[in-house]
Amino acid sequence: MSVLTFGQAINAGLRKAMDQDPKVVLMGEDIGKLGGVFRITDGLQKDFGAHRVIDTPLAEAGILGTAVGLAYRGYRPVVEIQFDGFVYPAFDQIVCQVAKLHYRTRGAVSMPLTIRVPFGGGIGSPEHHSESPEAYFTHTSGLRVISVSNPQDAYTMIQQAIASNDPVVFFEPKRRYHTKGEVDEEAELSTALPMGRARVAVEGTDATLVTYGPLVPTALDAATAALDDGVSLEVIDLRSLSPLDYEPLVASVRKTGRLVIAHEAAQSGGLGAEIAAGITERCFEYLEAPPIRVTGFDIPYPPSKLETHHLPDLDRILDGVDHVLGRPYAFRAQEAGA
Amino acid sequence: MSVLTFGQAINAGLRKAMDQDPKVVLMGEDIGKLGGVFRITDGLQKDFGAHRVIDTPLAEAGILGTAVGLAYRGYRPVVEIQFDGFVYPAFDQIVCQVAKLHYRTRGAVSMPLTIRVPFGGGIGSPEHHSESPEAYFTHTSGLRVISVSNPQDAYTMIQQAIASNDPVVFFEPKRRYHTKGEVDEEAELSTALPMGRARVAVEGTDATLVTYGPLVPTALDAATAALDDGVSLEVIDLRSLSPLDYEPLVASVRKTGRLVIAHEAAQSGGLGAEIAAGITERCFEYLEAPPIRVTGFDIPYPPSKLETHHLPDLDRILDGVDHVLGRPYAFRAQEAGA
Amino acid sequence: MDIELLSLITEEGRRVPNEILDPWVTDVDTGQLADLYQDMVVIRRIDAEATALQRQGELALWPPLLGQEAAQIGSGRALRADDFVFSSYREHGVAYCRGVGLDDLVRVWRGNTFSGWNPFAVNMAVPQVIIGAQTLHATGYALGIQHDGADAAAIAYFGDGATSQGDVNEAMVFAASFQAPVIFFCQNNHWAISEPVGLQAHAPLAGRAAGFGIPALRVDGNDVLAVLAATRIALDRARAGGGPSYIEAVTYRMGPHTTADDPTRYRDANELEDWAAKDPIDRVAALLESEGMLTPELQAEVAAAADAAAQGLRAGCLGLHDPVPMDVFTHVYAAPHSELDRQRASYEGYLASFEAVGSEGNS
Amino acid sequence: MDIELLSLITEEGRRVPNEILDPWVTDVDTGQLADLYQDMVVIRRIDAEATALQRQGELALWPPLLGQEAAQIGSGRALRADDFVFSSYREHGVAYCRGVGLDDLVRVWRGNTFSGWNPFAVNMAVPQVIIGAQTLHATGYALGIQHDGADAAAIAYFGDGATSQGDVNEAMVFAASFQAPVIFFCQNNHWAISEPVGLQAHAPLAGRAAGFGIPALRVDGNDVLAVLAATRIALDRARAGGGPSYIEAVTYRMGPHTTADDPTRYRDANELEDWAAKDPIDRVAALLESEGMLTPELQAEVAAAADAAAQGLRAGCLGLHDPVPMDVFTHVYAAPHSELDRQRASYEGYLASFEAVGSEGNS
Ligand SMILES: Cc1ncc(C[n+]2csc(CCOP(=O)(O)OP(=O)(O)O)c2C)c(N)n1
Ligand SMILES: Cc1ncc(C[n+]2csc(CCOP(=O)(O)OP(=O)(O)O)c2C)c(N)n1
Ligand SMILES: [Mg+2]
Ligand SMILES: [Mg+2]
Repeated sequence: MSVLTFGQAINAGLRKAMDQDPKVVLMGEDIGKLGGVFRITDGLQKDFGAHRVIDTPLAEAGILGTAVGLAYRGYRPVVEIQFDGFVYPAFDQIVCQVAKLHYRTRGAVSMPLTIRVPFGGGIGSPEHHSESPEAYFTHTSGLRVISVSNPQDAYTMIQQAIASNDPVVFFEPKRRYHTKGEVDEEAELSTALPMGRARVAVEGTDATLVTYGPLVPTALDAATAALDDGVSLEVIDLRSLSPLDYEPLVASVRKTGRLVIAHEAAQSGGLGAEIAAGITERCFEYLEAPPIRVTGFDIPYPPSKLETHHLPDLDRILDGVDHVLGRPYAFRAQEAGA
Repeated sequence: MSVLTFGQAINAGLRKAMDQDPKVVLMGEDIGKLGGVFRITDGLQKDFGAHRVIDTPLAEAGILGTAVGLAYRGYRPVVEIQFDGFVYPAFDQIVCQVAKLHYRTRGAVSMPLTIRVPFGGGIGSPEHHSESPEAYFTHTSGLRVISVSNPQDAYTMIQQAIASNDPVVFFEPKRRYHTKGEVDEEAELSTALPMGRARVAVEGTDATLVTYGPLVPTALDAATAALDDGVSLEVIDLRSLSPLDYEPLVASVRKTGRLVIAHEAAQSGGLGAEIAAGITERCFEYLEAPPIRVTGFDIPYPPSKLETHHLPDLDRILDGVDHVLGRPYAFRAQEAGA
Repeated sequence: MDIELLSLITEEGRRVPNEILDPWVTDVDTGQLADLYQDMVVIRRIDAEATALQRQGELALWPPLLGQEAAQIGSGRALRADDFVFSSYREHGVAYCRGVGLDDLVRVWRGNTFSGWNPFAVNMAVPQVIIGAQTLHATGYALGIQHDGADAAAIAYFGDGATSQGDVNEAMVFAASFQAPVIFFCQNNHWAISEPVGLQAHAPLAGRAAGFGIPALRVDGNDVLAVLAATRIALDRARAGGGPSYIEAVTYRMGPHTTADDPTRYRDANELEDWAAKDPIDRVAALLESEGMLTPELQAEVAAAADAAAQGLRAGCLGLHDPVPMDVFTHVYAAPHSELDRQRASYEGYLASFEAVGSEGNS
Repeated sequence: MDIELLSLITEEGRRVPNEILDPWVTDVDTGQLADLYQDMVVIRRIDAEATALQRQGELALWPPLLGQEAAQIGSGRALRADDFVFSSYREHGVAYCRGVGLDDLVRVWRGNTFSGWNPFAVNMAVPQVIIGAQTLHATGYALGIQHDGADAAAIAYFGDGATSQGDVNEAMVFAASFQAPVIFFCQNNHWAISEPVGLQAHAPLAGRAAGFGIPALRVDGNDVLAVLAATRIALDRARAGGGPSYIEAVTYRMGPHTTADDPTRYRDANELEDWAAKDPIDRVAALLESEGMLTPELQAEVAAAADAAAQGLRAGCLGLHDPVPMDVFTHVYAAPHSELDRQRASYEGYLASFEAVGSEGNS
């Protein structure tokens, strides 16, 4: 066990994947000497050479398109998109090529790309630096989509993503890069929870709170706060956004009868809609209340001084829990009373 | 009243908008002399000149990006994307610029663009020619999204879209371009149903069937078929995909207690998820069964010989109705029995 | 920017010297020229047969190459088996050179599949519909070749219209930056559907390359020998570590954009006539004739090959099996995907329910 | 491709003749040169003050222009009020020339808003963060100018890194195709964050333009007079219906990419020293000096202006009002939007509920 930051854990996972498979190459802007603007690839170019840690020209379609060509040649490119908001120039290559080539060629061509995207808000950045574009990708057939929430998963799942023969969009909650946690660097990858599976992070009985990536720590805090108020929340960390792992979700909602979904992305058409719809289909008779979504608003990401008014925080999540429990403002009354 | 095909109706609407406002300019590939690959802009360059009906170089980001600049200069560009599958190279300009500039500039800059996208399948086309990308846009704050289903709406709503000071992505169901219908070309635009409103196309009492664009005619057929079997379907044509017009939807589901949503796009993260979630939130106590989605599968659009196995058709929609009514295969038994 | 148009065979079929190209085709004797002639005749016949199949409803669509035979055969025949081709949708001639089967040529256009062949069997990717996207794939593949220390090359085919796309320009940036062994082969057939090349560019397309630091040649694309030579030059540069090259083959799309297109709506009959006089096959025939090689035997042989190809294509096309319904779910992912599996199972049940209910109803 | 680097003032501050540029600055006397000098000193001071404000936590981020004063002031001062600027995030000097207020310069970087100013008040779009996107906007705006029959021009500022983006290349295609009155002004400051310009291109960036059919000039970007002249040439061409132009201003980013960046991780101190010797302000000072113009009065005046600007900036920055919470919902759409209105109302209720409950609790 070592204690690593989130960022270090991804770095270590990348290093291990590169050690084990010479076909793994990293590509991106500023990932070489600089080690990326978040330093996630720190030291890797020095150790593996500029052939395997490739600083590319400043063009995202170019990065993804050449990664497709490298995959045709048998490589496993790991692409870094510098910030979430810069993935869109590459959208065409991702949606029309990366996602479809395996299907299009009836399995002859594999696209084992990993597309790393530091995402989400909360770091006081300028515009286009705090986006949560995951729903664009979860709606894209042919992709797998992951979002990690802690150093251990970051370490393990980046390796699983690279090992996957399917393309994986790998969302890293950038505001958690400095979070520390224990990481077992020795454990066999084969013994880890598979990449497509969700995890029950906290068990509980009164309501189910499901989220992923940056809001998982917030959800854990919410569970603690709720417990103080006598409410037992079950927290599920989705980990895989496509496919969704309904098994633990369904089990949980059948138990609690109540569901709160939280994400930073805009509500309309966000992942929360799919989960609410999917759970309603699967657990209709068990639901005591409609699933509630606590999400970013249907606005472009706001200026940083206003971002706390867009991002779901502890209070808004507890408010959602209140509502799904049919006792609006109970938590707040408690706070105020205290 | 004139009888026009769907395509002719859009052409007539474009012509009227251009007649009334000299700032309206059309841009796209092959829209000039050729009149577009679907002939929607037929004759317009001849009548309005190459300055107002602009054949552009072959680059979709270029088209959208220059349209943004024209909007800065006070123009109202109407962009044609040749086929749904070719909108992705322009995705960055649409998502990061078109959708955000009004917000970014605190209202100083308007983006009154109309982005026309012939969309959907069913015409036996090669790959990338049958996509249903609407959910990417309905999840994008700052855009309005429309899908028309009949010549009258096509005629009216293309004018409303052009008149809108917000950017509108205007989805035209290409397999319905040759459908004929009555169009009142004289009616005042101001008296028409506003662009953001849905319409109850058929009234009914047993279940609500909501859809948009290419599947509206199929839904109407389904209502007829269901009625033969004693089932009264209420069919709602959404017309506006963003925002969704919940008023008639909620009224309908409170009446019927049952909801079927149909679209061609992949199910996961499709518009059906948002509608199912939104209706469950609003009508939970009225629902007799979970909303059911009859949609394309989570696959890249398949080769044309297989497209009938991907596209929701009359049978699959009736199957959905069966399920939401809790009587699986009832329609089929009837057919078989007949 | 004035860029010379290089050629070796004039419109009239005269062999003319060219100091840049000549050294690269010294090995091409009249026998080999006859082979190139045959290739062009055969692929034109295949193209015509496919067009006919479309007219007869056997193909959903076909993008004819009529007029571009020299550009495609000249370049296609210059390639080695271990080179890798990334083409657009019109390069049937190149596919033919790669050894793609006749039925495989039309599989996609019949609507059966999106993939006519296994790319690795012939080292040619499946045709690209998204204009320009394949140029980046070729560049990436070339990067891989470079990393592997191999001496193969990648070649990207694209049209005059494609030169406007960001992807194509980014491909040149990446290729130049990494000195990747890739050839940008632009068939300037003068039209992008209804848009004349002058709408994309007022200057010769070959001129784009220099600014990116990529050497370019502009050749008569209806001159099979000139195209062969230019491609060999570029390949040699790639193999020697000299990085990318750009070739503009100036040719003409004599047919419609696809069988769904009606070019009379947007272009002059005169233009077509002018280009008919520059036909790529006629001029080689004339050259062979002048060298006494266009014997009745050769003509019979070529005609027989073309007939056989046409028959093979038709038989292959008609013999294609329709895909089965459950194919829609196959190969979306390389590994199981829980949501898709659920949808597959549900649809399987749905299809089965018809049979079940049907047999009930019949009983 | 060899492209001459044009200049009028040497690194040492000597005025040298140049037959291309000279005719365009005959009107610039030493008085005007002193004005340009003052502009550069002032903007450098503004830049330093903003950097300080960031260090003090008053700004979230700041992208310094240090070293690029001549490129920005020289071009910015060439523009007319009815020209329209589309810039990236680093063109504070250009914004200053456009008359943007000091508080407005930092509004965005304090995190208060995404828009420092009303674009139509100063005919300058809000800074663009998406690399290269603004070049297309400038081209479209220029198309609009052309349609209007006006004689204004649009100018797009972008960096060396941006030249790799598809958008920038597509902008050149569109501009050339329509002969739009737009200027592509590339500040080649040698770095794109940690990537040296050599990674984007092995050849001079100005060389890109010719292939698109766009005339280009490559000027010493640290020579304010040369930049002024080059921009005037391009503007004159635009106004006369001569279409687009491309200017590469060769300069150097002497500071970090932004205040969040640490350039010592990726670049040599030597390089910085070499460029310090080419400082754009020093050389004008030397020239003024040699002409006897750098009087104590002038120096005092310039220093006072710089001080005033710095104070104004600081006061303006600290005086900015924080946005109010409900601003997050404002101006997403020009007309009401039912779903957003619902969310706004709900959040309003949510915020109010704290007060309600809070006052309850307190009562
Ligand atoms: C991204 C994209 N935009 C538009 C189209 C529609 N389209 C198909 S072919 C074509 C013209 C291509 O012209 P060119 O590159 O010259 O190739 P050619 O057809 O002449 O071989 C267009 C616009 C497309 N396939 N992809
Ligand atoms: C599409 C996009 N990709 C990546 C980035 C991240 N990024 C911001 S500035 C920058 C470097 C830009 O370099 P250059 O164009 O030379 O301009 P400079 O910063 O030197 O003025 C990068 C990569 C971005 N803002 N937009
Ligand atoms: Mg062409
Ligand atoms: Mg730079």
